[in-house]
Parts: sequence; C-alpha cells; structure tokens
Amino acid sequence: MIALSDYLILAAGLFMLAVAGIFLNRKNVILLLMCIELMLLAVNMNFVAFSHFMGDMTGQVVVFFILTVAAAEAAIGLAILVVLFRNRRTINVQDLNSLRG
Amino acid sequence: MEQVYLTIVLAPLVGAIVAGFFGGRIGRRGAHSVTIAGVGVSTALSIWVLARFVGHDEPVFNQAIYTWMVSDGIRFEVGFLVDRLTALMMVTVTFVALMVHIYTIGYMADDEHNWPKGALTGKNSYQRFFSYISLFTFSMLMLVMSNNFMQLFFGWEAVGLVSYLLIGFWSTRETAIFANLKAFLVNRVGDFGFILGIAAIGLYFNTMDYAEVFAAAPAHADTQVAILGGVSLMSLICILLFIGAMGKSAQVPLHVWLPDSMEGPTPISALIHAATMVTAGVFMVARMSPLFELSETALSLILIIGATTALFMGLIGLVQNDIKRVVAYSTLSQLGYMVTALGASAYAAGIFHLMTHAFFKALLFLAAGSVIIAMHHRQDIREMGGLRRSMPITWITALIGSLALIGFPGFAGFFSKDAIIEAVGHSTLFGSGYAMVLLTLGVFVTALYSFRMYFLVFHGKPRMDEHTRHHLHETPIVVTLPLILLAIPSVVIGWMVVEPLLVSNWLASGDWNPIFVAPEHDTLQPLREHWQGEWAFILHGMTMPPFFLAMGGLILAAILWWLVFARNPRIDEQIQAMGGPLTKVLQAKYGFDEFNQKVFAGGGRWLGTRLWITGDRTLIDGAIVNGSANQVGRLAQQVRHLQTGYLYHYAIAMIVGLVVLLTVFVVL
Amino acid sequence: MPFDAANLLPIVPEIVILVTACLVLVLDLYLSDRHKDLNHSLTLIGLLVALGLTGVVGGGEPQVVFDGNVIRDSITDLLRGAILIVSLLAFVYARPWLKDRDLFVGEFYVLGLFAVLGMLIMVSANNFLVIYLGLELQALSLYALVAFDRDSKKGAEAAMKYFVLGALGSGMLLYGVSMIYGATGSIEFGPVAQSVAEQGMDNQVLVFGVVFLVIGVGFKLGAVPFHMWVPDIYEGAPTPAVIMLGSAPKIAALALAVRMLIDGLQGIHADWQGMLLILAVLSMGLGNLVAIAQTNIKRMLAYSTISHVGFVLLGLLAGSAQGYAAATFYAIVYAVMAVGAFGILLIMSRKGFDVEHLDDLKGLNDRDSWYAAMMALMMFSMAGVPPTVGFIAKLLVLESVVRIDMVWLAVVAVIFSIIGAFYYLRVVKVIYFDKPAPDQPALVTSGGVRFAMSINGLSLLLLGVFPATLLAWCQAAFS
Amino acid sequence: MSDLPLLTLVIWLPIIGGIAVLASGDRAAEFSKRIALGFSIIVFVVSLGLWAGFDVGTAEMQFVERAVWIPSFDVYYSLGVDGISMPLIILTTFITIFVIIAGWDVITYKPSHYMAAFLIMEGLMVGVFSALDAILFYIFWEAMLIPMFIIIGVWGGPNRVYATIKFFLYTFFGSVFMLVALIYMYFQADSFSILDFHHLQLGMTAQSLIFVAFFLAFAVKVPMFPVHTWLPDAHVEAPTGGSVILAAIMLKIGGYGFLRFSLPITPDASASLDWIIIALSLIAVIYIGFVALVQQDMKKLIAYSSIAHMGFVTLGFFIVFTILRNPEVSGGAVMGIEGGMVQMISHGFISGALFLCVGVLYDRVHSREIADYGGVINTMPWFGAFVVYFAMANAGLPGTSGFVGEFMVILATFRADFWWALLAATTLILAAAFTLWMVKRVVFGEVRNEKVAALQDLNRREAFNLGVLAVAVLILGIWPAPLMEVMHASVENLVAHVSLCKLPDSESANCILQVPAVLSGLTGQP
Repeated sequence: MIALSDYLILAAGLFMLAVAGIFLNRKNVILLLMCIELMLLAVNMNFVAFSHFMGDMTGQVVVFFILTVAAAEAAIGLAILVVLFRNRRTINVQDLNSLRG
Repeated sequence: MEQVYLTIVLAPLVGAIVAGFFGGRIGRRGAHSVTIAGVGVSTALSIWVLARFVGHDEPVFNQAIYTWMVSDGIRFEVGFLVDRLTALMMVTVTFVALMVHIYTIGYMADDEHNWPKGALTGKNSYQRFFSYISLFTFSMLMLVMSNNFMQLFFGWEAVGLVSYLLIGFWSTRETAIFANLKAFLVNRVGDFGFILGIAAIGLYFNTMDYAEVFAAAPAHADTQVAILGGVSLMSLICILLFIGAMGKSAQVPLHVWLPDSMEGPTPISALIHAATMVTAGVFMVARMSPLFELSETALSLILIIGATTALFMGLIGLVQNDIKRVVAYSTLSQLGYMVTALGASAYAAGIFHLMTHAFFKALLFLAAGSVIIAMHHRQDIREMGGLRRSMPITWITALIGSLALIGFPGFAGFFSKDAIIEAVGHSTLFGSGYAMVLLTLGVFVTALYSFRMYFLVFHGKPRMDEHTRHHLHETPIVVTLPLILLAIPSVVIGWMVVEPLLVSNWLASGDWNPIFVAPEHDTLQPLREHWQGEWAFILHGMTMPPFFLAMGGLILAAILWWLVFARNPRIDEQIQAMGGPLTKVLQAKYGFDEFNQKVFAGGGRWLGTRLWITGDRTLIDGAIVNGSANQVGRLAQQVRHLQTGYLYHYAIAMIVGLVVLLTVFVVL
Repeated sequence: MPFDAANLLPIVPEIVILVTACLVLVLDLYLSDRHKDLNHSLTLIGLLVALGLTGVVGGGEPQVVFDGNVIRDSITDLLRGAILIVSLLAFVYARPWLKDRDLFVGEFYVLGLFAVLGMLIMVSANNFLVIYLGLELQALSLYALVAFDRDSKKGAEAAMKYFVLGALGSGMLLYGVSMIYGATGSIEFGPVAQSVAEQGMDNQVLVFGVVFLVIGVGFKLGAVPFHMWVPDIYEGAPTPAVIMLGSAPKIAALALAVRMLIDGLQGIHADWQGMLLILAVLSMGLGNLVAIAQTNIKRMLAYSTISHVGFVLLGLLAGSAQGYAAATFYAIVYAVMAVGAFGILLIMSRKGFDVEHLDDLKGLNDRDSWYAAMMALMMFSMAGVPPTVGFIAKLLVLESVVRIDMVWLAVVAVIFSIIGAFYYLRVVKVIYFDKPAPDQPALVTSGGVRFAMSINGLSLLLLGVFPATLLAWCQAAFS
Repeated sequence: MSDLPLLTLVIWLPIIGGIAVLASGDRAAEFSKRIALGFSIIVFVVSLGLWAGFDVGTAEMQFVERAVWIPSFDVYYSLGVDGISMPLIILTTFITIFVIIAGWDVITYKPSHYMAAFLIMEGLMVGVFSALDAILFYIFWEAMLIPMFIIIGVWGGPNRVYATIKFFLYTFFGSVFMLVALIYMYFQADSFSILDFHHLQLGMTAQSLIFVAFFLAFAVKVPMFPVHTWLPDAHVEAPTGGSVILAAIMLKIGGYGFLRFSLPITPDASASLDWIIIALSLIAVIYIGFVALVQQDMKKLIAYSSIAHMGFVTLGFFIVFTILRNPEVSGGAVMGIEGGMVQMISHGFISGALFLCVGVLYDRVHSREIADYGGVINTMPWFGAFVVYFAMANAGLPGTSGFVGEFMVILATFRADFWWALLAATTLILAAAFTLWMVKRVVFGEVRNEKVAALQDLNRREAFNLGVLAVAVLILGIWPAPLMEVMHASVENLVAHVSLCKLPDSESANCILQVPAVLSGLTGQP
C-alpha cells in the first residue's frame, strides 16, 4: 500500500527539483518554463493525493483548473520568450542582467 | 512730590527724545534749547528739593511709580527713593550736566569737521550729541533715585549704554569704536557680578526693594552659603555687588576702559567719565552700606582694591602726554580714593569726595576741553605751553581745579581727601595699613602729575606751531561760563558741606538713615569727636603728612616743569629715561591692556574658532550628522548590489527566505 | 444546481468588466487607427459603470454565492471601489503616452481590463481556487503588459523576469494551498477557518502550508526577500504597464492576504504574525535604504513600494480588526499615491523621451507649478508628512502596532521612515529647487488628464484632513 | 464676539488667504501681495480678540472648540489656549505681517507663492499653539515643515538644498519619536487629549522613554546643543522672511512643547533627567556664545545667538525641579518658567528684527559677510540706529525686552544653584561681545568700500517694520506686567503639575517630588 506520505514526499521532491532547476539553470530560459510546469505538477500531485486519501473530490477539480492555468501560463511564457529573442537574439539566462541595482 | 520727582527724571528724557528724533527738523538751536531746558528744569527742581531737605525737613520719599511686573510673589517695581543722599546726588548730577550742556554748545559748534565728507552721521551730530547727554542725565537720575535693585540695574546699564554711544560718538574713528566696545564689555564683566549679587538678594530676601532688604539684612548676618566650602552670605552678596561697582567705577583690574574712553568728546569725559557715571559704583556701595557693613571681608577687599587703584593709576598719569589722559588717570586715582573710603566704612567721606570731585574734575576736563578747542583738537601737552596769556579764564579755572584736586588747603578736595585719609587711618580692617600707605603716597603723586600738566600747558614758552599760535584766543562764553560756574563750587563746596556731611550726619532724616555704619567700623567717629570747625580742620590738616606730600609734589613739579623746563625742554624725557624699566612699566600701563587683548579677546576668539571648527563643524556636523547620512548612503550603495540582475540570484533569495521561514516556524 | 440569476447580482461589476474587455477585444479589430480613442472611452465607461454598480450592489449583509465560491461583503465593496478608481486613473494617465508612441492599440486596454477583472475576482473570492484563478488572470495579463512594447529590450527582459519569478511565486502559493487543503480538507475559507480553529497550531502540515502561503502573499506584495522582481520590472517595463501593475494590484495583493490569512487562517495568527514581522522589518529597512541610492525614479519608486509594503504588513501582523483596517487604509492610500506619482511621470514624458531619471523632473515647478504641487503632495504623502493622508495611514499602522505592545517595532518603523523621507524630499528638491534644463518644451496635457491629476493629488490632502469616512469604511470591513 | 470660533478663524483665515493668494497668481503680483498683507493684518486683528477676551484669572483652557474629527480613533478637532500659548499665537500673527511686508519688493521669483507659503505657515503655527489634541498638534507640527522646506529651498541662498534638507530631516528625525510616544500615551489615557495626558500615571521607565522622545522632538526644534547645527545653515540660506519666522516663532514651538508636554506629562522623568537639559542649556549659553563670537556671516552669528538665547529658555524651564526639591528655597519655579516664556516672546521680536536688518543690507549689497561692510551708519544713519538698538536688546539691555527674560531666568537659576547662575550670567558678557563686535565691524567705522558708500537708507516699508518691532521691544522692556499677568495662572498651574508625583502607586517610593500641601486644586481633573 502506498501511503499518503509517499505521495507527498514525491511531490515535494518534484517541487524541489523544479525550484532547484530555476536557480541552478544559467543557460536556457526554456528550461525555466519547464521547471515551472514541473512545479505545478508537483502541486497537482499533492492535490490528487490529498483528494484521494480524504475521499474528497475538490482536490481533483482544482487540478483541472491548475492544468488549464498552466497551459495559459506556458503560452504567455513562450510569447515573452519570442519577444525576448526578437530583441536580444539570445535566450541565455545569464545575459538577462541589464536591469539591476 | 511724586510729580516733582517724575518731572526731574522725565524732563531730560523728553529733551533727549525731541532732540534725537526731531533733531533734523528743529535744528541746532532747537536741539540745545530743548535739552538745556529739560536739564535746567531738572536742576532747578533738584536744587529746590535739596533746599526743602535742608530747610523744611522734607520727609523721605519711598514709593513705587508703577509695577514693572510681579513674578512668583516678588514685586518688581519702578519707584523712587528720595532722601538727603539722593537729593545731594541729584543736585550734583543735574548741575554738572547742565554745565556740560551749556559748554557743549561751544565745544561741538564745529563738529562737522570731525566727520568725513558725505557721512550722513555727521549731518545732525550736534543735535544727536545733545540728545545723548540728556538721555544720560535721565539714566543717571534713574540710577540715583531708584528705590530698588531692578531699577538700579536699569540705570546702571542705561548709563553704560549712553557711555557706549558717546565714547563711540565719532564713529568713523577706529580708536573710538574700539574704545566704546571695550568700555561696554569691561562694564559687562562688572555687571555680571552685579546681576548675580541682585539674584542673591532676590533669593534670600525675596524682594527687590532697598528698604525691605536693609531691614531684613541683619537677620542674615550669620547666614552661610554652601559655595566653595561655605562663605558668608553677606560677603557673597557684597563682593558680587562690588564687582559691579568695580566695572562702573573703574577699579583695578576693571579700570582699563576708562583711559580709552577719552576717545569720546570732552564734554562727556567731564560729565560721564569724571563727574557722574563712574561714581555710580561709589554711590551704590554707599547706598548699600547696611549690607556692606555686615561683611568685613568685602570691606577689606574694597579697601585694598581702592587703594591700589588710587596710587598705581596715579603713577601712570605721570607718563601721559595726552592732556585728557592725564586727567583720566587722575580720575581713576581719585575714584580709588572714594572706594577706599567706602572700604573704611567712611561712606560719608566717600560721597563727600564724590561730590567735590564731580565739580573739580568736571572743571578740569572742561578746561582741558577749552584748551583742546583752542589748540584745534590737538591734545599733546608737549605741544602746548604758555597758554595762560591767551586764555586767562581757562588758566585760572584750571589752576583752581588743580589745587582742588591735589587737596590744597581750603579747596574742596582738601576737605574730602583729608577726611578719607584720616578715616582710613582709623580703620582696623585687614588691609587698612596698606591702604593708608598707598593713599598717602598717592597725594604726592597726584600733586606731581597735576602740576606737571598744569605747568606744561599754561606756563613756559609756547611750543605749538605758528598757525595755531596765531589763532590762540580765549574760548567763547558758553565754554568759559561753565568753567567759572564750576570753579566756584570747587572752591567753596568743601566749606559748605564738610560739617553737615561728616560731622553732624545731616544725611539722616528722622529715623531713616541712608548710610548705616556699624559702631565698630565708624572710622569718622574721631573726626566728629575732635571737630572744632573748618578752620581747625584745615590747620590740623596742615600738620599732617599728606599736606607736606602735596606741597612737596607741587614744588617738585614747579621746579621740574616750570623752572628747569624753561632752560631744558627735554627734561621730561630725561626724567622718564631715568626711570628706566619703571617708566616702561608705567607706559605699558602695567600690561593690563596687552594681557586683556591677548588672553581675553584673543583667547575668546581662539576658543570660539576651535569650538566652531572642531565642535560644530567637525564633530557634530561632520561626524554625526553628515557622517551618519554618508554612512547610510554608503550602506545603501553596498546593499543595492544585492540586486545583481540575475534571475537565479533572485530565485535563490526567495529560496533562502523560504528556508529561513521554514526553519524558524516549522522546525523550531 | 439550477441556474439562479440572483447568484449573478453580486458579481455584476466583474461581469461588466468582462463584457467591456470582450467588447474592446472584438471592436478593436474593426477600428481604424483614427478611431482607437473609442477603446479608451469604452474602457473608461466600463470602469465607471462597474464602479457605479459596485455602489448599487454593495452594502448590506455579506452574500455568499456560487456554492460558496464567491463572496460579496464590505471588504469586497471597498476594495472593488478602490481598484476601479485607481485603474480608471491609470488608464487616463496612460493614454497620452500610448498615443505618442504609436502604441495606442486595443491590446493594452484588453490586457488592462483583464488584469482589473483578475483583481476584482481576487477581491470577491471565497475559496483558495477562485482566488488563485483571479491571481493568475491578473498576473498573466500583467506579464503580457510588461512585454507590451515589443521593441523594448528592457521591457522584454523585465517581462521574462516577472514571468519566471511570478510563476515561482504562484507555484509556492499553490503548494501552500495544497498543504492547507491536506490539513483541513477544504479549500473554502469558511471551513478552513473552522478546521484551523479546531486543530490550533499543532498541525505541522498546516504551518508548513502557511509558510508557503505567506511567501506567495509576500511575493505578490513585493516584500523582502521576495521583492527582487519589483525594481527590475518597474525600471524595465514601459511606464503605462508600471502604472497598471504598481497601483491597483497592491490592493489586490492586500485582498489576497486578507482573504487567505484573515478569513482563512486567523486561527494560527500567532504563526504568520512572526513571519510577517520578519518580512515587514526587512521590507521597510531594505526598501528605504536602497531607494536612497537610486537615480532612476522608477526604480526609486519601486524601492519605495517595497518599504510601503513593510508598513502594510505592520498593520496586518497586528492581528486586530483595527490593524487590518489600518493595513487596508494604507494599501488603498498607497495605490492612490503610486498611481499619481507614475501619472506625473507619464504626463512629463513625450515622444522619444521617457522620464526615467530623477534629473528629468528638474524644474517642474517652473514648467508647470500645478503638476509640481501635485507631485510634491504625492511625495510628502509617501514620506508620511501631515497633513497628507500618507501620515494618517502611517499613524494608523503605528497605532495598531503599539496597541499590541510592540512599541519597539513602531520605533523601528519610524526610524526607517526618516531615512525614507530623504529620497522623497530629493524628488521635491529636484522639482522645486532646481532649474529646468534649457531646452524643455512646455508641458501640454489635456484637460481630462489635468482634472484627473488634480483630483488624484488633492484627494491626498482631502483624505489627510478628513480621513474619517474612508477610515470608517475600512473599519466597517473588519468589524 | 466670544461666540465666534476665534481660534479656528486664526488658524484657517491665513490658510484660506494663502490659497487666495496662490489663486491670484503672479500675473497681478501687486494685487496678490495686497491680498496677502490684508489677510495677515486681518488675522492679527482677529487674534487680538484672544487677548481682549482672555480671562487672566484661570488656568483653564479658553476659547475651547471641540469637534469630532476621526471618531473611530478618538481624534478631536480640539482647540484652546491658556496663558502660555496665547501670547505665542499673537506673536505669530504679529510677526507674519512684517514678513509679508519685508518680502514686498525683494521677492521677484513667484512672489505670490512666497506670500502664500508664509500665510499657510502662519495658520499652521497658530494651530500648533492652540491644538489640544495630540494628533492635531502633531499634524500642525509636521505640516509646518512643508512650507518652510519650500521657502528655504526655493527662495534661499546658494547652499539652500543642503540646508533645507538638513532642516527637514533633523526636525523630522526629532518628531517621529514623539509620534510613537503620543500613540503610546493614547493607549494609556484612552484619549488623544493633551489635557488627559497631563493626568496620566506612568511608570518611571515609560516616563523616561516618553521624556526622551519628547526631548528629541523639542530639543531639535529649540534647538539645543548638540542638535543645533541645522539652525545656522537654515538661517544662512533662508530668505529674510524665512529666517524671521524660523527664529521668531518656529524655535518657540520647541520651547512651547517642553511646557505643554515634557514638564506636565513626565514630571518625574523630567525631574530625574533635568540635569541633562540644564547642562545642555548652559553649554548652549557658553559654547555657542563663543562660537557666535567668531562667525564671519551676520546671519550665522544671529543664528548662533538665537541658540544661546534659547538656552536661557530651556534653562528657565528645567531649573524648576531643583528649586522644588530644595525645601529651603521658597518660590522661583514660576519665575523660571515665566522668565523662559518672556525670553521666548522677546527673542521673537529681537531676532526677527535683527534678521530683518540683515535682510535690509543683503537686499542692497547681496552679501552677508561681515567683512564686506563697515561704516554702514555713515550712509544709513537710521538703519544704523536700529541695528544698534536691536543689538543692545539682543545683549539684554534693561529697558528692552531682552533684559526681562534674562533677568528673571538668572534670578530663578540662582535659586537653583549658584554655579549655574554664574555660568548663565556669562551671557551678559558673551552676548554683548558677539553682538556689539559685529555692530562695530558692520555699522561703525569708516566707509569700507564703494558698495557701502552707495547704500540708501531705509525705505518706508523697512522703516515701518523695524520701527514697530522697536516699539514692541521697548514696551515689553519697560512694562512687562501685562504679559506676565496673562501667563500667571497657567504657569502656576503648570508648576503645580510638575510638582505632583505622577508615578503609579506601586512606584511612589521613587517620587522625587512630594506634593506640597498648598498646591492642590489643579484644573481639569481627569
């Protein structure tokens, strides 16, 4: 039997992976978008797990919404990426430092 | 009577205001008429008041005119105390003032020559001068007629103000405006003590009124104050008050301003710096005799200071060549006599000398002024000589004044000075021996410098340049009339006053005695006991050392500066050269000026600069105010670099925040 | 569940905004360049109508509709009104700027309106999901707005940063929500509050979730150390985008905090109080400090925002109705000040010239003393100098802190506000004491803009002298 | 007459006037100046109503107005005056007239803004003196900074930016702590009424902290050493009118604060910490006296002289405790405070006049350096006479108002301690030295240069300004009784307050002052 805690630990792991990805990655902005998706997935995992173990459907409904939002978010993110590339000819994270101080 | 007294005080003030504010409109004639009228009214009324005291046993007037304010139960009032002492002072003040007013018409007649071209200050300077001297008369009357300490201080400072204005009257002269600043500041040092003395009275007596303070004073005779390990309250109060007197009456070491004050026009030297204002200190101490009698410490101090001033300031007079400065040092020396009298509890004698001195010293100054007018404002006695021929009235009156000054038997100064020396001789206080010796020697010195000046100015060959010599002539009537009018009292006042003042205690009226002398201090008692009339007094005086010393001085002066000088005009310098270092010390005036200039003026500026630069600018502003601002700015510059611009650093910051919050709130 | 029209009544303002947004979206396709003004007018009308309807449907007892998903209570009414007014001003100020730069297109209005809609939804949300949706609607619109000027390098970079960090922020918020769902078994505020009250502070999962939640709120508000996006976005984004995201969204972020922390999690107030305390002190300190070092006025205002957020948090952490009211008052006042300040920057900009540097404001008093006075009012208000309302706001917040015996915190706050006063004064100095650069043309603005700015600036004074009404509303919201 | 809300009128009339002047704008500058002058005169006349209707027999607040302002927060628009604040209000309305007149011809850059700033300033200052609600007080107190900040910054000298920001931040720094203290007391008293604060019982720790907070606020304003350094800078850079208002009134607000807040609210803390203030006051008198001596800039010199004179004010206020503690000394506490008050009023006239004098010169020569002048009296005899007169007043010459306060404070200080009095009395020498030395170098002497030679004497406006102030100085100097009468009851009530132990019963052992039996019947029981 897989316990609730196992799901939570997995989700937490995924979440940490996503967060780590955001701050370890210094190259490609697209990787950041993927990490964000991953983070939302970790949250979804939590919701589904809780929903299942509590016998409450709310959590799963929430997941649907989050997935939709994630899709919209990805769209916007990619759009910004295009603009960025159009302007700077690079999507290197390390190059994004003209605004600072 | 209140109206009379108010008129006496206010008439000169009205004159001053009219002449001061409307001087341009009423012109010279208007200005001197209105001020002389004002002072004339005061003089006449003062004489009338004195006459009433003499003839009708006028009761003592002690009343408030109005309440200045009330605070904490203490009433501060403006009011008059008019008793016989006051009446005497009023007459002295107003009479000399009137003389000076009249004299000024002549002295300031061509004052516009004293101003640079185009200076608007020179335009109505004549009227302004009259306004000032009338204002002075008002202030001085306020001082002597006051019945409380607050008003005393008012008059005290007001005469100081007018003195300041008049010394610096010729405001374009650097020396004049230096002298007036100096005079004011040195006087302020005295006032510093004076106001503390008043504050002490306020604390222990809870009133400012003379009569109430005097009445309560004996109860405080043994009160101790916990300052500096405990001093007697009365000593504290008296010494503080006396510091004020030292400033105003120019006693060592606060005398330095008086010689410099000669930068002012001569009439005011006569009025303020000889006859009246400088004697305010003497008057004040006499007025406060009920207090001073309770402190032998203060009396001893007064004795010593007075005697020191009397002799050592006289000595400086020997080496002065400016006609006014000689008289000025003579004034210092005579003030020393008066103060010494006070120290010996011979207040009456002090007041007596104050009076006689007022007349003959005013006379001497005005005579000197007359000479100065004739000499076209040259004041060096080495350039004079033989003036007796062209200026007979000035000559005679100056001679009378000089004789009065040296205490020639029969002249006014003789009575008062002899009384003082005798009184000091009977004093048993600490320092009285010292004082006795110095005063006696002082008589010799006085005669010497007075007649040195007299002979150099009026006898011998004329030494001035051709142009001046040709224009030498007696000064106009407005100048000589006051000389004559002052010469009369210089001769007779001693005869008239000595008996009532010193012997029969005329000052006391009824149970009110303005001068209180403790029986054990009563140094005039022997004089009273042996009193056999003025002639006997003179004859007795002529057997005493002071007489011989005075005569000796006179004869020596005659030999040196009349007989020898006629053959050897360089005798003056030769004598001074013989003095060697002594002369140097005298010429340097014992170094007081230099010391003050270096230590107080220079030191004050040095300290001020240090405090300003180091304290205000460097420490407070530099280090703390701007320093902290700069530190914050620097910190801000450093902290802003945390914002690196890199996305992942931003993310790390968030993660760090997360971890910290988790650690603090979940783990712990 | 049968359809019930009564359900729709409380959310009529949102519906109006949605309709307006859609209308503009469609209409824009058919409008020639000369008639783009219609977008603007339509938007303003939509906002005004929504504002009016807010008044109409507002008041009275709280209404919970849509199966407990949406609520309309006095907080909703107040914040809705504030958001609409502030957004209205923002749109008015933005127009000349857009026109000057050939950016006067429908998208701006659509995105802006959707952002407003998102904020309104946040204000009306009654569960974690709805509030999240509102948040995302607002955030996604704003991401796009930041990148709105397609040719701006800075804008693109700012948008990217905003997007990534924003996503990270909402990710964390969401993670926190999931934990709370797990701990309480509900995502509705009411049941959550009930459950929390029963469990108390023993439930570690709950506290764990709250930490993430606070981070989410902190991020949206821009509290240190989750503030890093704020200065970069303020500097990089085109000023009309900044005015949109720097004003009303602060009110929405406050709503986020109020709904989640107070409506949902009041039971573990002691826990989040400590967290907010840390954030508040750091925000006030860092915000005020670094602002001093700025020469770019937009960046400076960004740091100033951060410091103000610290003050808002002070009110929240006090944990009393009085404190919440103070925080709300503060947030509303701040939004009004911010929209005015950025409005001035917009007004002073012209084709080819953006007001970026402090020096660009030089001699504003000589160029137009009315605007100068308005800007000075904003600055004094931000510095908290009476008689402007900024002072009242600070006073209320300090009062709520002293009320819970945290005098030291009040002292810390005022010390930082002294530091803060310096850079606001510097702005006034530049406006009043410096002479304008020689080749500055006169400021030409339309009457509407001038009117709006006058209302905006004078309201700070008016609210400062008569704060009672607004304060009463704020207090009513939490009584 | 008495039904009119006089205080409200005196506060708001000038503010309305200021707005009217602003509205009239610079295009009709002459017109707007007239409006400004008209308002300032009307306000002065109205404020005289306060004097006329004042009941000197009571320490109760008079002309009280009270309206709810922020109900949920217990903040009231509550005004009232007693004998301490009323003279200061009249001083404010009086001085403002001269400021308006002084700026008439001189201010050419946006004159209407200049006048408006001063009118608004006037209203705010009157507000400070008449507010009975702590928050209202604080609002006026801080709001005052804005017009002053603008005045110095816009119409000031070359280094004005540094000076005005320093001024603002210094004062702001001082006052924010007071705000925290006020809020704290609100929770203790359940009210923001200042009079309720007077009846608070606070522990020693709380009192001490509140005292420190108040001290910071008021000491900066007064200003006391070592937080005085903003004043010389502000004065030097400010336009003439700014300097006048700053010296004549704004400094007084600090002194007023000590009387209204520090002394009655925290008497025990004040009693135990009074030595700090006394020490700082004496430092102000002596240290600043020496610093003033070496100033090269006339305005700086007068600014430093102001600090020294205000040192007298704080000295007069805080020797109270030493006097009350000493059972052997009867009375003196009232005199000290009254002396300080008189000193404040008098300093308002004198320093205002002196700054006007410097302004007269500055308008002609555009220099404030002493070295640029010399022999001014030769070309400006009337002006020279005024300068000498006011300088004498500044040096505390009897017969002028400068003497009254100084005299009373020295008398009262003597009751506290001989050495303090000795140190305080050095002002007689120092003040005379720095003032008259300046007079000597500027007014007297030979005409120094062509600029001085080309000077024109006072015009009618300047002569009017200086003349009226001179008369005021003289009247106060020769008859201060009316002023004293006005403040008697209030000051006595204040002294009664400070001699009460306001520690809670548990700490009553620490009471430094025991309530003397005679001092009962305080007004306005809690």
